[in-house]
Amino acid sequence: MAPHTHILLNRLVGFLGSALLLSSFAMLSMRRMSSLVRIFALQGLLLTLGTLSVAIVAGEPHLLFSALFTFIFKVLVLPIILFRLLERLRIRGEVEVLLNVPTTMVVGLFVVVFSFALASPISELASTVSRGLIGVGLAALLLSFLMMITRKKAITQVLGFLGMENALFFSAINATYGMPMVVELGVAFDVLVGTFVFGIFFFQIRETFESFDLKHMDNTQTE
Amino acid sequence: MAITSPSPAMVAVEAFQLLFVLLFAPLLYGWIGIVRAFLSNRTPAGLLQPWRNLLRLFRKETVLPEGHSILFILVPPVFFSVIAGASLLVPFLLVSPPLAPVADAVTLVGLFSLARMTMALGAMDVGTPFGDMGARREMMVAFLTEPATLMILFTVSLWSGSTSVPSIIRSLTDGHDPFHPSLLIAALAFILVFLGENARLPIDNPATHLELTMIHEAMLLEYSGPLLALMEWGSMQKLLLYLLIGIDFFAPSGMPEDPTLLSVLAGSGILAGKLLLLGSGIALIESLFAKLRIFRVPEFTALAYLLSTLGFLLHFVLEV
Amino acid sequence: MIPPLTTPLLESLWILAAWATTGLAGSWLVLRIPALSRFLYGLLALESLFMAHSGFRGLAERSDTRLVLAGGIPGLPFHFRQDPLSSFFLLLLGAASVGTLIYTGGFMKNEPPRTNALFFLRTALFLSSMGGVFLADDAYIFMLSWELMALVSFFMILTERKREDVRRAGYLYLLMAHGGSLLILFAFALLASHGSLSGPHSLEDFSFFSMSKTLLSPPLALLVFLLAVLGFGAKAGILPLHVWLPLAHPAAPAPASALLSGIMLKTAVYGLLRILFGLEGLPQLHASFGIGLLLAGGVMALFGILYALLQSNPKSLLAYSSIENIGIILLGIGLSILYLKTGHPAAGAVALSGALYHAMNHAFFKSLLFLGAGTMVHATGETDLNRMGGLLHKMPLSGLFVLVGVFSISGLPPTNGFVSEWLLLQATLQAPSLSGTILRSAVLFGAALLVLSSALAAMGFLKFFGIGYLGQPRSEGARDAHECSLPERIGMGWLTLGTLFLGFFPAFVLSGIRGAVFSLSGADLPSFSHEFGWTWLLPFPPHGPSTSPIFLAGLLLLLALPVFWLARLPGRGRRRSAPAWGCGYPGPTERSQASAESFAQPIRHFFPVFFSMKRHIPTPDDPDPVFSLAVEDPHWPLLYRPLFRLFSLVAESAEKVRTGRISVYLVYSFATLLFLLSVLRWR
Amino acid sequence: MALVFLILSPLAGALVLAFFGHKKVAPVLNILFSLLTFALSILLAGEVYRSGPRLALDEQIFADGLSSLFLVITGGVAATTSFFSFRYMAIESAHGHLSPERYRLYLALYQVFVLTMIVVLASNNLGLLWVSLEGATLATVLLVGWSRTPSAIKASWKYFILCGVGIAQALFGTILLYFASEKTLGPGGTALLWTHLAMVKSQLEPTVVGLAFVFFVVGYGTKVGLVPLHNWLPDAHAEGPTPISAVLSGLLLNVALYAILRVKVLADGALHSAMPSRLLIGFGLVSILLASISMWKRQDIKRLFAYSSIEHMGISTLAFGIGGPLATFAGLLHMTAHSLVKSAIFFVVGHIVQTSGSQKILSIREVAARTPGLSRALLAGGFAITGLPPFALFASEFLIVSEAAKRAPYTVPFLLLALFVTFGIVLFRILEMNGGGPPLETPVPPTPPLTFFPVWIHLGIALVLGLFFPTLLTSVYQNALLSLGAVHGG
Repeated sequence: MAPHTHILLNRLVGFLGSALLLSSFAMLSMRRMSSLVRIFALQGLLLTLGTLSVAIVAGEPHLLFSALFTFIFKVLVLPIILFRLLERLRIRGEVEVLLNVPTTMVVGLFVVVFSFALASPISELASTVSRGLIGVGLAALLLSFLMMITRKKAITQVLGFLGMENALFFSAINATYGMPMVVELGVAFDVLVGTFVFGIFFFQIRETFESFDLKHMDNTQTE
Repeated sequence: MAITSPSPAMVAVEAFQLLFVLLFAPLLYGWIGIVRAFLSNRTPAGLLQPWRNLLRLFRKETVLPEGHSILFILVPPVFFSVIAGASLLVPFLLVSPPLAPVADAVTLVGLFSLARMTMALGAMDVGTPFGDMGARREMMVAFLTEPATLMILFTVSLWSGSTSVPSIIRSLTDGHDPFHPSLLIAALAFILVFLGENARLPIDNPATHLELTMIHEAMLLEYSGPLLALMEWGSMQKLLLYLLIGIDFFAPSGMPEDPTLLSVLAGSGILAGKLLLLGSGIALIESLFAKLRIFRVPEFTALAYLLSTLGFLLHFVLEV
Repeated sequence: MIPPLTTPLLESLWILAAWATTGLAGSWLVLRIPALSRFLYGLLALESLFMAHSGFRGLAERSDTRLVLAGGIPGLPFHFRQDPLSSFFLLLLGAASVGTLIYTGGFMKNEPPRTNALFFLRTALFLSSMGGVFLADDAYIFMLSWELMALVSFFMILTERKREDVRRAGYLYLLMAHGGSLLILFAFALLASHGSLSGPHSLEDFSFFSMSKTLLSPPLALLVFLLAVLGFGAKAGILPLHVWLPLAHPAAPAPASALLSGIMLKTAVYGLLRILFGLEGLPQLHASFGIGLLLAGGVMALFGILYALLQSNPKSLLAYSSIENIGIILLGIGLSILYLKTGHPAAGAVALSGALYHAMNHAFFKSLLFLGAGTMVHATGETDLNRMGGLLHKMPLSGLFVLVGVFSISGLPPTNGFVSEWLLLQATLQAPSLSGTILRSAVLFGAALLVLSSALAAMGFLKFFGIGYLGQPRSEGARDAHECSLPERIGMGWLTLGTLFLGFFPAFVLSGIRGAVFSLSGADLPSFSHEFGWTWLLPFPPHGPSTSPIFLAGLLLLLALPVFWLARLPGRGRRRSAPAWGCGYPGPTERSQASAESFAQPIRHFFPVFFSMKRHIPTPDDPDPVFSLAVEDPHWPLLYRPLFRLFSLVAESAEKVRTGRISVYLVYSFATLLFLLSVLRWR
Repeated sequence: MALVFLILSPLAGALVLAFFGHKKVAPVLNILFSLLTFALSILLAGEVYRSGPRLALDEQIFADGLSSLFLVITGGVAATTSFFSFRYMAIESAHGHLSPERYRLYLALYQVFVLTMIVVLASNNLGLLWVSLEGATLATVLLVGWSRTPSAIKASWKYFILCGVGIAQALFGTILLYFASEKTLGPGGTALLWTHLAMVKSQLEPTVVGLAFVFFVVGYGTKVGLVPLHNWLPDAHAEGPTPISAVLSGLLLNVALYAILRVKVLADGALHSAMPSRLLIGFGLVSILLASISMWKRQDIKRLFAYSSIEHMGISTLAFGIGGPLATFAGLLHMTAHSLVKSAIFFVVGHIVQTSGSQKILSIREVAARTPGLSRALLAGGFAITGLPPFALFASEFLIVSEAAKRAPYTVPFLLLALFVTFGIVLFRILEMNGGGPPLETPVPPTPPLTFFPVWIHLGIALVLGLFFPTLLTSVYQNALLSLGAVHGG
């Protein structure tokens, strides 16, 4: 492969990384439920593209499978399931937050700075094309974490959780060209089962509390 | 130091010592009575009056209170013999009587507590309010006078490092500077203890039968006849023994070291003089002070206890 | 096939096993054939006798043997050792428990078989675990036996577990005991971790042998000392850790109290001696430790006896008196440390022997008195002295036994209590040989407290005997009292004989103690060498005077015989009975007798600082005038309740962590992660 | 070969029960499969004992001293729990709380849960380990929410989210570790294999491994229940059916701590610093203290013992943090004993809750009079769990305190304080439940024989381990210490 293509692709990977980070921020600030799911799908797409480019740059054939798998799973299956859930459970309207959006954004900014600072010594060690993206992965991970903290509804927490999974996947791809196949499959399987369990949960929660507000899920009585 | 096989001379000395205490104790009582009567311008009943009382009691029949137990009858003889036993141990005729190895001051104090405990048990046997009250008050006095006595003993035994009365006497007469502040304070404490332990005046009135104030007499209230005589006689001996111990500790000079007849006789003379003097002193104190309220008694005995401890402490601070 | 019992250690170990097996098999038997119980208790007593023999043999031979048995944790098998100190305490355990065991056979016979069987099992295991404590030679088996002992005794206290107060008492006891064990464990851990002189840390460091080679820095030595004192003190009832004692004893059945107070408290004394003298070692102790222990013991003695005087439950009275006696023992130990560390081995040895002697005495007379209290409670069905009275008429023999105990515990000559007190007083008298006013004053203060508390003890036990056994019955129960059963009398008789023996033949006892003292302190006791030496106490100061209880007893007897005759002679033996003088009232009733509280009244007035009192004096126009007085141990309002409030406060604030909100929990995780990462990155 | 069969057995069990779980024989099948798993784990341990670590399936799974030890514990406790579960669930269905369909799901999930734990313990691949540990969460989430009451659903949701998020951190740690190891071992299959990693651990990049270790500890630590990551634990224990509480507490926590142990070996090798140890000591200490204090306010008996689990996990963590052969051995022994004793306690508690109809301590009264057998077992369990001799927890705590005094003396006062507080609270509660109630109105039906069989088996083993530690077991633990790089007895 010619060096300039390499550099180009390298840039692409970098661009995708920033896009992912941006999408994480978007999820953190988004208020509408359906937009959240859309952004999640977008994130999946970014992830697929990122995987593809890394696969091409590094010439790792198994990453192609990963890319395909990511596409099917995170761009198609999961968003569809989520949309249907939203529909079936008649969830709509605004996402309720515990912490107001501007504050969350400021905290998120700090988190990003922190992650970059933390990852800087590691990035120098990376031999992959996508060095420096570990920080992005970490930042995305922590941003999703932050989202789970600040959101009130069960379903947004799930989205945060899945966002976390995305961030992890992104890190894995960029730091190491993906994990061994067994592991990736296993992780994917877990995510699948997890989603399934979420689904069960939603119905149980709906049945029991007739709402998805997390405040029902809190156990404030002293016992 | 131990008891070797008894020789006739030793037995004689001990027998004489016992006899001396037995006979002289009522006389001393009489003497105190005479001095008191003299001080209060009354006609004395005579030196032998206590003896006459005792003999009269011995002749009387014994009236036992209903509901008594065997303990009630056993107490007077036991009390009496404990005191008499103590009189064998206190050196007064000789610095080192034959039973000197047992003449340990701690043992002596122990014997006196034993006597007191016995008497109190006898008093409580029938369960009359007076007996109980007397026993209780007796213990109330004793719980401070007994430790005070021990502390006094300790103070005087600091020179010899031993509680053996002969060694104490020797260490005190042995060319030491006889005047020590600690000894003075101990002597003062001893006087207080003496008054408390022997039911003398500011604490208890030996002559009264006023029910609410009495201590010693309350304990004897149910006794009569020979049993009462034994109790009274024992108490008289106890008073004498306390004086003798006081002499041993604070004025031992003149006590003979070697058991020759002459020195013993001379020693007895000096001793008798000291006793008469002390008896007058007691009478004087008793004439000067009024009886304390019963609730003030612990304060009095506490003073004795504190003084004795102070004497002990002074020895360390000033004299070593 | 039993291997030959070549050493006392082997004999002791066999008896431990025998106790345990007898307990297991016996409880099964008792459950099926309840009538067997008194024989089985007899069997236990026989085994105790063998234990006493083993202890005696160990002292006589001055044997010091070790044995390692398989078991324990890997790398640390069970180490056992019987040296003179262990032998002494084994002798105490064996000899004193014989009486209690025989007694128990009679005491428990009317209980339901289940209770009886369980009590049998617990008693046997209790003995076995106490023996294990005395024989342990490594920290693990020691702690094992120690905690087992606590556990078994907890169940013994819980015999009447249906009663709320019993459960509370048991709980408090086990809590204190366990807290103490943890402190002891800490002390052991410190000793073991500084034990290896060379080479890496290994489990072998937990053997006492290796621990005795420790070199501690002075602060660590102090720490170990404090931990040991507090740890064992929790068991011994040292202030302020004594609060369980007066609750546990009234709750437990009398034989359990007797074992608990008579013997188990001594395991704490043993443990303290073992750690201080055996493991930490004399060179690492400091004279000031001795002062601390001396003063602590003195204050404890005074406090214990003051509160004993206040009690009207005979068992609470005895429990507080145990605090006093342990205080006296600690005082002796402190005194000995003080002397030994300032170069006065003889005085130190005498103080130590006084402490050990008192431990032995206390095992006998306190067991005896607790058993006596048990018969009082059994015979009358009452637990208040104010509802007893006149028991001597109904229970002459056991009353006599109790009287001996009363004289002994009051330290009156010629009993054993006097002997130990004599030894301790003689040791305090060596104060002038110390240099420095502080040391001397400390000893002086100790002596003052010692004599004061022993004088108060006489008062307390006069109350105990006078109100309980003398006077007239104060309740129906006391009127219908009956003499206790034969085994109970035999058991108490054994203890009485033991008490008298300890009083009359001190030289014999001291010859045994001599070995223990020597093995602990390296100092020897002075002794008589002449032929009548056995009748005497040791001479102290060396070549100085002494005393002889048996001689005194003989003398008193010699005098008393003619006096008895004198008492009967002149009145021609004429006797008659008349009503007692009742201050002019026609018939004195039992209600006019002194109450148990009246004894305490002057004491309360005299030592107000020790008591926190709530008194209600009715006003003149009170429709229901009742005088009431509640005295509380000041350690509750001043220490324990604030401590508990503090704990509750901490627990409350810990609850704030638990918001129940997932978001907050996620914040915790998030913050933890960020915190750790930043620490790692920018350390 | 036992290794592969060991994994196949619960897998087969899960499949069979997924299909036939509603049949009457299903509970018996559950027991049989559990016993089979147990037998295989013993067989495996024997193989490992005789001929060293075993590898299988392309090195993906393996068993050495450490994992075979935990496999045996897991197999054993899972087997006894299946006995207990048999009785417990029978009573539940007799009360009409359980339809056959739900029973089927329960049994299948039980086997899946066992399977995931066994895979965690037997996997050589750290990625696979993560996958199966996450699988264990998923398998138990539904079991925790079993009763479908609001509080149960809340608890399982909390469990799911907190553990999910936590374990995601561990995945990040795995990625970082892979990132570090790839440089030495090269990309591809071997870079996450523990056996390979352990060989090159000193060549791993320390900065990355350090970061990874923090993520691992926070991630798996959530699952262990280390404070302040523990908040899912009490709810999950309290709300799940008691057999599940027993295995959660007795096994899952162990398994998660096992994962941390594996990683710590690598971190120690790579970092050459005390950081990993300090981290564990810190977590351990905080957990011990907070858990012990929190026990005081607990009104729910299962919650009470859940906090006790946090405390004990803290103690074990502390022990591993202190390090060295003795403390590590003590930590392992503590985990073993805790598994046995805590699950036994949950067995007892399960029956108590069933007989008294409530989990609230205030409503559980007169246990001693109503059900003496339960009372005895509870008391024995309470003493065992609070570290009274002669139970094995005493031995391990003895060793931990001693080692702490040597290596980290500042921890000892806190440790002792916490032990004291825990003891006080547990004993207080047990005594409270034993009495204090109104007299009995209705007699409780006598407990059927063999009810206490699992309880006494567990307590009995814990007792023996405290008194006579068999030589055979000594070498088993020795092997485990070898795997951890801590040689015993040195």
